[in-house]
Amino acid sequence: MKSWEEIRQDFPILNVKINGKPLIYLDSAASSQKPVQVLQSYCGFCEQRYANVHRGIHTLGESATSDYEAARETVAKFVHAPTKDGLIFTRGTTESINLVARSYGHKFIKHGQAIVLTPMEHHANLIPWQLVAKAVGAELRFWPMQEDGTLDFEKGRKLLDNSVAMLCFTHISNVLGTVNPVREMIELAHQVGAKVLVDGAQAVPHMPVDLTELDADFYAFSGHKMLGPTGIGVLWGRPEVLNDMDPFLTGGEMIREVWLDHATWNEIPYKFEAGTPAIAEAVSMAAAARYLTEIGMERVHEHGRGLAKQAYARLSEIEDLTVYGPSEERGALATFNIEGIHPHDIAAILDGDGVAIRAGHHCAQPLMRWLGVAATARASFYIYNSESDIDVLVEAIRTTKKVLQHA
Amino acid sequence: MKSWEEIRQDFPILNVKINGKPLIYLDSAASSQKPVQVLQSYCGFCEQRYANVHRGIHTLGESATSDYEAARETVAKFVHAPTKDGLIFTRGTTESINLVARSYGHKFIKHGQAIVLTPMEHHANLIPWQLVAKAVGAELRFWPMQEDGTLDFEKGRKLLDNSVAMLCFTHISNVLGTVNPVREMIELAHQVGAKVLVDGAQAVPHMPVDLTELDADFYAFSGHKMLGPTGIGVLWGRPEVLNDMDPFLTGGEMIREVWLDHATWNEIPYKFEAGTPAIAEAVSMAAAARYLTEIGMERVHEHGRGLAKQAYARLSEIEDLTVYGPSEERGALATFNIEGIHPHDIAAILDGDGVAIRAGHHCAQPLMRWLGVAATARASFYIYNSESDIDVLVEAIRTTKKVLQHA
Amino acid sequence: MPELYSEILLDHYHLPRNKGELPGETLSVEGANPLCGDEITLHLKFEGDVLLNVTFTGKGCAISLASSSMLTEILMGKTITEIQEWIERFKEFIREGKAPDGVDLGDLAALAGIAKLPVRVKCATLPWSTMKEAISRYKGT
Amino acid sequence: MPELYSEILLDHYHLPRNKGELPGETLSVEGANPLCGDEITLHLKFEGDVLLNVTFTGKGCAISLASSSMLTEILMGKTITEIQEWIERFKEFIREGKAPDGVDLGDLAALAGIAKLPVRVKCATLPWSTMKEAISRYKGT
Ligand SMILES: Cc1ncc(COP(=O)(O)O)c(C=O)c1O
Ligand SMILES: Cc1ncc(COP(=O)(O)O)c(C=O)c1O
Repeated sequence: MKSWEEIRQDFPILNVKINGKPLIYLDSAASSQKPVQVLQSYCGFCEQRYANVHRGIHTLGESATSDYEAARETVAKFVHAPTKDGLIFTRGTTESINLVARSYGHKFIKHGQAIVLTPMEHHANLIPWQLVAKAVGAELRFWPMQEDGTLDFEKGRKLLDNSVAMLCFTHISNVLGTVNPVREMIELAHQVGAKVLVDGAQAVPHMPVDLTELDADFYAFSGHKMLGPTGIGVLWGRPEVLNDMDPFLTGGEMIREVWLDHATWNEIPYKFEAGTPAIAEAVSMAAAARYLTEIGMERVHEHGRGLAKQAYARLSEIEDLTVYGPSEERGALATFNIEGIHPHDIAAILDGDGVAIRAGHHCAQPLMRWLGVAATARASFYIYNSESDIDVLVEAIRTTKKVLQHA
Repeated sequence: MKSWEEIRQDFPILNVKINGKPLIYLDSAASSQKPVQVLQSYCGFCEQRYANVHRGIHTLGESATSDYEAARETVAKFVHAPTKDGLIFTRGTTESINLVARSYGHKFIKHGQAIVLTPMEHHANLIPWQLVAKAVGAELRFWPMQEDGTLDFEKGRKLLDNSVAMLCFTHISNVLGTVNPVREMIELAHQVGAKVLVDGAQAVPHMPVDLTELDADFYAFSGHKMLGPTGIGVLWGRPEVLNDMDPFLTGGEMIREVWLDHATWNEIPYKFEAGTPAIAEAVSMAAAARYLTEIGMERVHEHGRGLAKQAYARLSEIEDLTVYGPSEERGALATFNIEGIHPHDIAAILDGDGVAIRAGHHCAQPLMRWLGVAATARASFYIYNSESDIDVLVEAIRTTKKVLQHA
Repeated sequence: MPELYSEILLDHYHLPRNKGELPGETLSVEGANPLCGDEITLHLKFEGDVLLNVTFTGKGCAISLASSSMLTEILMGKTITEIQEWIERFKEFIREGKAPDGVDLGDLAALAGIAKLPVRVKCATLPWSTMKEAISRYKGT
Repeated sequence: MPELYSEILLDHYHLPRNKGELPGETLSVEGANPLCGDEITLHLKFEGDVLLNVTFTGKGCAISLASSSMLTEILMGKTITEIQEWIERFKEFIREGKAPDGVDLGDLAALAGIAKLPVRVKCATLPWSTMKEAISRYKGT
């Protein structure tokens, strides 16, 4: 079994010096770094097996096609998808959700129906639904939260009546770290006949996800947050539902027959993969899935949970510092503010010590308003982080306070 | 100045043996191979400067953002775009055209207006317009072709009346090799107040393209056909027009302010780049542009033209073989059929000799019908091909004929 | 020469068995593969449960034509149950790249390489899926 | 400590000049940077062409607050033409990362590092673009 120290050595970027200091990368919730195994998969594929997919009758066309389809299978297995036919490669979570909003939402959500969201959604799982609601005349409802940033089940349950067409929510909040009870929520939604989309961008990288058990109708995630490349992500959709949907982008590969004035569509998943896909990216996203599987997602989960718990505790001890979200059972991150200091200044001064955190609204402006702040600072963790990173973080925050807090 | 032989050595995949024979890759019109310089740019960026873009206040966030924005500038310069603000990174030509069809077409093309296309369009520049036409009640018109596969100007001119909202056509046909007179066509369209979209997927990799001079309103191309990575492409749009358009995908980065029930949009180009973009892909697409610039696009153009001309001549000499498209002034490819032999069999048997060509409808089924065939075989060339590749091709075709032609 | 284009395959391609119309046919069914442009029509003459005669017409690549030719040889004279068994056997064969245990595929064995060539699988399969369609139509009448 | 957080900058941050309301102001203009949550209001008192007094209120990061403080010191007592020159100078300075030839920027020079930090440029610029808006509103009245 690879030790955490050995795992760290797989990440070349950790050797980079920031302002003369070792890099402490605490921004994996925005995007993760990539191990050599993923980069080697990318280059190896391009150097030996590359061509366009699906139509090449030559050897490279066949090797590229079989690698691309094998990647689909690997990634489907990684999230225990009931079938790989429902696994569509997209650019990322954002495109995945937009696909559902357009191809399912515009077609099947009717005037007067409701779409239920939560106030902790990333903009990617909010704005597409605002536009669907506006276009079809549907209502947006928000499942209320409790003080600690978890969902209020009593109140939420009441929102779910027969007028609800769809429930869309994040598996793990990228700000609060809240882990939503996906299985229960899906069951409630299915009881009233609503379809469910889960934004898994922050979950798939950090915990075992079993789509067969969760029973979501749609599940979205990104490659770049799970050690994979940018430019690739996934929408998994229930095949029966995907079959009924209209295409999203149109062009090559998603067609069956084309005449000058009309066309017919290919079967799923190809119907939703118009044009040349992100071939090398899919192949190395699968390499990232294999890398994580080798470590073991249970172990990855344990590690992230441990760091998050410790960070929550250590940061909470600092005077004038508020940590947001639930104290127990949280995603691998800690979001906070320091009285009287703008988060941008925290991030900038921490950077002087080599510590990379994120500051801003984290693409969750409505949640910032709910928290009553303009912005927050967030430290997020992954497999290449260790407890000693939290030591450096805490020390650097103390320096920041000394420099910036008014006397 | 790098010799063609030195250039070949930049492409690791050319060392791969296919069925024991050296690879002769004649499928660059489907997708090009990638030089080490591009792969090194990809990995170097991921190993030293990677983070998510646009919001990071830490050093890596800043280096990634500045590399990504520098990539935008490099690619904009590569096609002499009047401004880089109009340069939107997409997944590829297909997404670029879909963006225009949805965000411009659905908003601005009105019932009773016409969209003019040509019969040589790739499905990517046909189906999106079929759907716009159907949705808004517009008419599709097709600019007729002459026998040799060039556009008939007399007839085309008559199609362009005041009811035309948009003219959409390919710069270079991926089947016929026809190079359309873009400048003249745009002028004609602008005279009747129509907007113009040019599909530059086959042009940008092979010839100097000057968007300032061409004066197109929209111009689309892909990274993977110009030595760059998959998962990245470009839509250039005239800023005034882009400003008036609705967003395409929605989510992070493309917003300005977000409330629970509505949102406002960021400025261009960000308004059209929702979610985490294909960051590393943009950076190495720029590396591909730099690589091509170093060789010199005039020289690249000359080389491709020379090979296409020679291929046309040599293939035409073969009995029972028909080459399609104009004999002069053609893109770097030759599409053909052999009497009585299915193109799939040609491709499969050529592969036995290490020669990779494409066979099928090339995502241009209506054009296949116009040619009166179900499919064609296509040899396409790029900077790593040489005249001796044509020798091998011709020889392999002779073998194919011997094996498959009926006595 | 790629392995796939074996002597047996080329023999069926150059000298197709049972090619042509079938006067007095019970029914004919067209199968098409629009992505390749292959179009194969099977002509069938049944007597009760037995396929007395089968021929094919159409155009396509060497793989689909040879596969059609082989199909006619194998299925000629078979009962519907036997034909259905053969269709399943063929599917498994194409998926696995080797004959199901204990089955002698005869000339069909020449198509073994197809399993590695996903793009060509549909060419080999075309006459067989057309046959499946034909059986269900015949049984429906 | 990052270079940007120089002593001069921190001095303006901790002891902002001209911070507070301005009784008898001619006009006040709010500038906001929604991505950061910075909100700065400039309060201005003009007499004809001359900016007699300027103060600021609001919240923001150290960069936007220090930049606001510096702005008030520099522009206090200047004519509209001079102010417009300073706005242009500031823009060039931020873009190039160094003072325009022959110009002494005083404390503003402490912001030179911003040019390398695209994400923070808007923080430094906020009070200056608010000033530009203020001038055009004042001239419009
Ligand atoms: C002329 C033309 N247009 C559009 C496309 C589609 O490009 P992509 O698949 O990269 O989206 C292609 C390439 O297949 C093409 O040749
Ligand atoms: C919860 C959540 N949803 C969606 C996204 C959007 O993902 P992407 O930018 O990869 O499309 C993110 C990441 O920023 C996220 O954290």
